Amino acid sequence: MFSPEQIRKDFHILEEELAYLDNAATTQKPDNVINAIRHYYMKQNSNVHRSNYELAELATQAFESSRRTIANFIGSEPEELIFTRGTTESINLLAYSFFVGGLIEAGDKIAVTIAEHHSNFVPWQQLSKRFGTEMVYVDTDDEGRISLSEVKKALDKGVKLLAFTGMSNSLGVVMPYVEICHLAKERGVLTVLDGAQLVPHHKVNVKEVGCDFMAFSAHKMLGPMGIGALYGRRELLEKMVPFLYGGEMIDEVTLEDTTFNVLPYKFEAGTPNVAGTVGFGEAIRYLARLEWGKVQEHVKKLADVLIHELERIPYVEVYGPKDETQHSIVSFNIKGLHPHDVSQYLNSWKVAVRSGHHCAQPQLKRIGVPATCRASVYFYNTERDVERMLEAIKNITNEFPWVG
Amino acid sequence: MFSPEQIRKDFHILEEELAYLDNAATTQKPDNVINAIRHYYMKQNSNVHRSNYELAELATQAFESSRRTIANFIGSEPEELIFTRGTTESINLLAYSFFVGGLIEAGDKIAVTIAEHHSNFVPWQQLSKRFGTEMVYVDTDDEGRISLSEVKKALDKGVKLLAFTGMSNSLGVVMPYVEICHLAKERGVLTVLDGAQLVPHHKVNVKEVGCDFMAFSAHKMLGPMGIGALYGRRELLEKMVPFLYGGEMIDEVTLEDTTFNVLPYKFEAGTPNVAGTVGFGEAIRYLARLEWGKVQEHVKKLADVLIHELERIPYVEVYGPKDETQHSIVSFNIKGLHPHDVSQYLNSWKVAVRSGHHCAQPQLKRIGVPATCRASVYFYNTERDVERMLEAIKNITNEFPWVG
Amino acid sequence: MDELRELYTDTLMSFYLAPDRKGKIADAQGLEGKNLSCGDRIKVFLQVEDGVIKDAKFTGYGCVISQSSATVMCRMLLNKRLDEAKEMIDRFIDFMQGKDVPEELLGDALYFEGVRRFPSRVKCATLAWHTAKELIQKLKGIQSDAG
Amino acid sequence: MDELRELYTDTLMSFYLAPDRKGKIADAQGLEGKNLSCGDRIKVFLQVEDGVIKDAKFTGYGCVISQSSATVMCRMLLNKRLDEAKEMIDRFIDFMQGKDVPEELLGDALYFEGVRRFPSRVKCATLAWHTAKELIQKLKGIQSDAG
Ligand SMILES: Cc1ncc(COP(=O)(O)O)c(C=O)c1O
Ligand SMILES: Cc1ncc(COP(=O)(O)O)c(C=O)c1O
Repeated sequence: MFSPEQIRKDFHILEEELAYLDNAATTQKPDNVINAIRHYYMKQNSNVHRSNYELAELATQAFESSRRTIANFIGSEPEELIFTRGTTESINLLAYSFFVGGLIEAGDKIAVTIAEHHSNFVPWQQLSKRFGTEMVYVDTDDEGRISLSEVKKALDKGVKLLAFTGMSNSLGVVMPYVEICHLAKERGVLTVLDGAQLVPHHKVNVKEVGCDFMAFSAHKMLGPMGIGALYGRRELLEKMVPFLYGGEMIDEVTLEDTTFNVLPYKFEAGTPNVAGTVGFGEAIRYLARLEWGKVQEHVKKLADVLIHELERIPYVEVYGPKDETQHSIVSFNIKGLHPHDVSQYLNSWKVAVRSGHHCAQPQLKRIGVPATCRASVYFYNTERDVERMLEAIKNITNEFPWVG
Repeated sequence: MFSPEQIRKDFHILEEELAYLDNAATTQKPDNVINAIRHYYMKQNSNVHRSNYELAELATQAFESSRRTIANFIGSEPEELIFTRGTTESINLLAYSFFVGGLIEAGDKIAVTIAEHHSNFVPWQQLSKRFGTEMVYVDTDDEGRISLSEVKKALDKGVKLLAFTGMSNSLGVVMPYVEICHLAKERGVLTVLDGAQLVPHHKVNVKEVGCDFMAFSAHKMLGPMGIGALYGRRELLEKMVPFLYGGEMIDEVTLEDTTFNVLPYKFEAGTPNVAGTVGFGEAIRYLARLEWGKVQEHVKKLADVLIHELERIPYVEVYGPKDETQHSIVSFNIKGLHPHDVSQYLNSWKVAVRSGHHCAQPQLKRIGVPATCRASVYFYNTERDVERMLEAIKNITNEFPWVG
Repeated sequence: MDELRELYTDTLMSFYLAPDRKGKIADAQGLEGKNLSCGDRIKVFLQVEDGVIKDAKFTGYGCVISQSSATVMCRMLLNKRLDEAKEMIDRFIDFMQGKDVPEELLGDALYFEGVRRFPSRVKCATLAWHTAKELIQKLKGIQSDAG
Repeated sequence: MDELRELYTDTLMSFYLAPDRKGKIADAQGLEGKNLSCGDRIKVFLQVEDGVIKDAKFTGYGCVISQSSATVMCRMLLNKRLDEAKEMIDRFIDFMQGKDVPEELLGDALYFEGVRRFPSRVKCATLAWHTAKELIQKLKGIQSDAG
């Protein structure tokens, strides 16, 4: 049985009745994840792969077992799962490898949507400027949704690659990612799926979705900071040049040239963050034990309550869709008050939300606001969290009487 | 008073009388570091900078306070200290920024020494191939030492940049890094100092050394995995283009272009590894409390005992210098036995050493061996660790009677 | 709640609600400043005659702290010589960064004392001041070029 | 020490010390394999006539495990048909990776059972076998091209 109250006990940071509603920025970590990291450093810490003493064997096993767990969770082969520092590095890895390796050349076109997080926008834009490729932007509607016809329009301009988010972090829109991948595949367009927000909330099987690449971060799904992953289809990864160069990813180095290791190591230069992968693996094990249907229903319900109750308050404006394309993230403003003041006020109620542009300036510009407050729900949130926030918002005129 | 026996109590993983002598690969972590990471996740975990609720304030303070601690430790300004995943990423950051941003252009020359770890060798070599620059190699002598005259010879070929290690990880040679930086500066050559092995063992003040950049990794100096730093001189960092593109490092994003944040954030794209920086800061605090003179003396003495006792065993060959240019790392082979078998054998004595090419193939090729065993000492090692290893080596003929 | 009151004092609120220094000054030099952590922008205008600030205004969008602080600053800059103005600004920035500054030198800026306990908001309070400082530097350059 | 004996059995040691299959075969196809985790290389040579391995040898530098395993493999490959050889190799690799394989099918390869407990050394034991498998694949290609 899925019980948020029960689950909450695994998250000690939430003990003091904190309504933590900034989960889209980073989630809290359950005890098993924190303990796994500690256990690793107390009992298994060593460098991996290259040594054969006992600690090194333990560390290597822990490292590779995490890889298998995570690969299995998203339906990929372990060799197709590259450990990175997080979504941002995963996407930069792709962009640099494509541009520097010549898989994308001057004159090519790259499409991204205006709903992207800066991490899936700026690498393409800036390297395009440097390497002479052209950006094609897929527009959203006023709620931040992407229509398949807009995608088709962009793809039919002859783009080589489409980078898009499965779920937008500013407005919580769940994109039709399966259909988008399908359209791209029909046209031979490479797809980079930004899974940073999607994977924490939806069971994604990369083979079923049919994306070529998917990036995601551990810290947004119960795992530690500083670790994430890139999934890539094997044939493509094999064709790509490495991104970072250094130890572990080398076959042989001579003064003349260097040959590289097999997948996934070819893309994993330097001493890996073994403790990070151990925590990531534990996080995935925690998630894999949950009843996902129930979890999604619970999160959706809490976000829906927030949206609909906020909408009834005359001085609140809620952005983004209010239907089934919306999940977990609620962006809003209070008329006459800057979002920074609103989040500060909510803090005094022990409600944690974020205010700002959420690293999604093109999307906010599109909907015509410079900044919003963003409440984002995860499965350990309860009705009490949502009620606390709503009560706070209803009382905001006590502090800021001019509001409304 | 510096007492290794006392210090050892801070490292629980060493409790079971493990002679951990693979410190050049990664060091063990004291309790304060492990606890700081745990405490961070239990009490302060949140994303940094962009939010104003209480957890975010705590996390931001912890993050920036670690930066100040580490900057202070190496004598830099906090804005000149960029958090990266480790030495490998730090060096790749430089290489990509130089090449992609045009600070290094086709036809330019780049010098590296053949004593480099692959991380400070392959990025320059591979990007040189791609961008049409030329590599100049500085040779070592038969012991792995670099002479100032060899450096001068290379610099006088008109190189733009010299990348070199302060201490070699294969043979433990401490390079004359101050003098090398001086020679380079006289000639207007940029210097990249690989501090991965140096900084854990020597108090480096970047302003006194006069290097332009220095890269190092937390995990090789008591800190967690997955975090490291790049020091860069402010004027140079300001001229450079960013490396990774994403959140946090942005000033403003429009469809047309992007402007970037100030230092150090310009180079820190994506959600930072806050827990990692917290652990890194704690590690530095631990190190800063030690009496460095005593620590260095202790490490040097243990390594010297190893070298001299091993040399007396007829079937052992010790590589590298045996004088004051040598620190902490002892590379050797047993005649008639592969290093892999030696490290496996030592494991049965609870002695952990590494065997292989230590990601330094050009150096090993230069001294004419494909692989070695490497014992590397840190300050928590004791005479007992060294004696255990020596006793094991003396008894190796019991297991492998043909040796010698 | 009490904590919140320390930040949002009645005085600050009243400055926020009556931004009597808000607006452009035609023909005066202006400079825009940005707060990267929230995306806020403020533009400061200074009308200088013979090295003395004759008029000071600002435009822009921001939170209670940044807007009220801009109002207070513009009021305080009026009729100050450029070097006096710069000194006053440095004092305020020091004060907000937690340094010891004699209270009697702060004037109305003392109203922002409560903000010092909220590190993430210090940037809001100093945005206008940093911008004005840069503008003054520019104006001084122009002056000395002319002189 | 006992643990070590499980790995370095007397039989393995004797294979290592008497590498009777070491050397090149002039005119035979050879292929080099590398173990990235330690830098070892082995080159396997197979002399095939009418689809049957008439001679098998290896050269290269490596540890006790990889060298003794190469010796055992070369001995076992003698007089095998290419498809039999491939099957035998697959069986050994499966066995080393911890899968269940009937012991009676393993022959002398069973001597490497102890290595299975040392994950980092499994690669040493299978290096020659992986290399031979690739070489057989190539030789089969040539055969069918010719046929
Ligand atoms: C001299 C030297 N440089 C660079 C590195 C790479 O450091 P990291 O693997 O932490 O990126 C190492 C260690 O692996 C090293 O010893
Ligand atoms: C949709 C989306 N993409 C990318 C990112 C970047 O992830 P990270 O900061 O973990 O690299 C985020 C979150 O910050 C995000 O929400």
